[in-house]
Amino acid sequence: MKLKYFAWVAEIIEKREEEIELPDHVKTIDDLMNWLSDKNDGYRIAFNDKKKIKYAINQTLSKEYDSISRNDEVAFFPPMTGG
Amino acid sequence: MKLKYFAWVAEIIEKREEEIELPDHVKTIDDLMNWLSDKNDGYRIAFNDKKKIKYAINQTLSKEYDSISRNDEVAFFPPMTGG
Amino acid sequence: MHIEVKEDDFIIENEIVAIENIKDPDAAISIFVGKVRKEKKLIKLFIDCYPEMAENEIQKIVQNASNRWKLNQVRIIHRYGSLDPGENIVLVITTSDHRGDCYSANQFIMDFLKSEAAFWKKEIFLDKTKWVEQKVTDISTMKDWQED
Amino acid sequence: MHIEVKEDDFIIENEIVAIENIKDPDAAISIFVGKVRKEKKLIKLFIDCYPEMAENEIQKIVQNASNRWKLNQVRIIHRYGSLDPGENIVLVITTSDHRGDCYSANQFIMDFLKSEAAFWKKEIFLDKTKWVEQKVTDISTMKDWQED
Repeated sequence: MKLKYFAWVAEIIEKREEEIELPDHVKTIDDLMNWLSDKNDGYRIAFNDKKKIKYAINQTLSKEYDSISRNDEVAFFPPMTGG
Repeated sequence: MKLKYFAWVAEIIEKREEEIELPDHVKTIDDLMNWLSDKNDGYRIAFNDKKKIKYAINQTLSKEYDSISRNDEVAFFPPMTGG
Repeated sequence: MHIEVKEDDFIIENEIVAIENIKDPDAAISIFVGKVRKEKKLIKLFIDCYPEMAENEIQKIVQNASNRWKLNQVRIIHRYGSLDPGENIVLVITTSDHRGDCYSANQFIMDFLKSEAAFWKKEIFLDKTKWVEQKVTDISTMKDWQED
Repeated sequence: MHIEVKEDDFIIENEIVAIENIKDPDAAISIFVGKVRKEKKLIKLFIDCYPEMAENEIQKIVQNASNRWKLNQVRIIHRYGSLDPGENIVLVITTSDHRGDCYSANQFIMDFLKSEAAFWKKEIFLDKTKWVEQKVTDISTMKDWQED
């Protein structure tokens, strides 16, 4: 599964993207954040405050308990500030 | 006194501007329109429908009974359609 | 405030440069361009104008807009004379720190320009000519602002 | 509809020409340009971007605007990367037969671009760097449209 990170999320995780092997028990965005948070402090800090983070599945803004699968591209980022 | 005409008013009167000697009894815009209307058909037709004509004294939109004097510049024109 | 009533065309980019030569660039710029409508059989648009009066009135309109919104720069060009379909007629540029102000002020200025500035349009078609009449909707749009 | 998410700068005049190469000039053109604020000690603005997602979202925003107003052409450019104070960030051009439509649609598009398109701004000052936070007012401005 392809993961992408933007803005301060990318800075804290120190990656802009990565490929992961999705474990069978990781079924939602929320599962994915918990699983990644166990890996190291970067993820844990990035995903700590759920109000400050947003996520997209295949370039579409998604919700915490939306299902994910191996072929999805999941992205994590703060609220948008364009324009 | 300097008179100016614009748009279809100028076309009907067949002048864009003229200098006139203001008679003593002509004291308001309304007097002026009546006095000019007596001169010829052009003025009479132009000033006939008071709803279709507007006037300015010294480049300021004015009212029918506003006073005028020899040194004023008076203009007659239809409602504006700029922009 | 910069107001021009003239026959010559304008180039938007040059007008923005002119604004920014006076003052540092602002964060929000709203621009309106009005053009001669491309219409079947329309050959020319002739715009008559009372330039001294038009400039006075536009100044008052801009003054009123500046009293209502926080504006940094206002630049207005209104052309007159004989124009081809597709040619520029009017340019209104408003700049501010926040986009809401420059959008509202721009629209306010255009609404008043339509009915309060000394310009008159004549459409020259293949088979007739016609002085454009003031639209009831233009008057009501303008009055809407006064009820705010 | 033409949407570009890119690093390069734009020239307004060229974008209008591009629109008019597709279709005859329209009578009313509303343009918004957003620039990097000139601010004390601000050295650069860095804009991060998820281009595929940004383009998708802008398409949806334009689609919503087209459902609400009668628009002829919409052209949007949003830049990303490292920008100097005073540089262009965003361009929104909306054209229509009547000015009310293109003004409202333009403002609607900008309001949604601010909070729904995948861009993130980082301000680089002389003495610190700071990711810009989403403004409460930007969210409420956007929600105002939904209550219409």
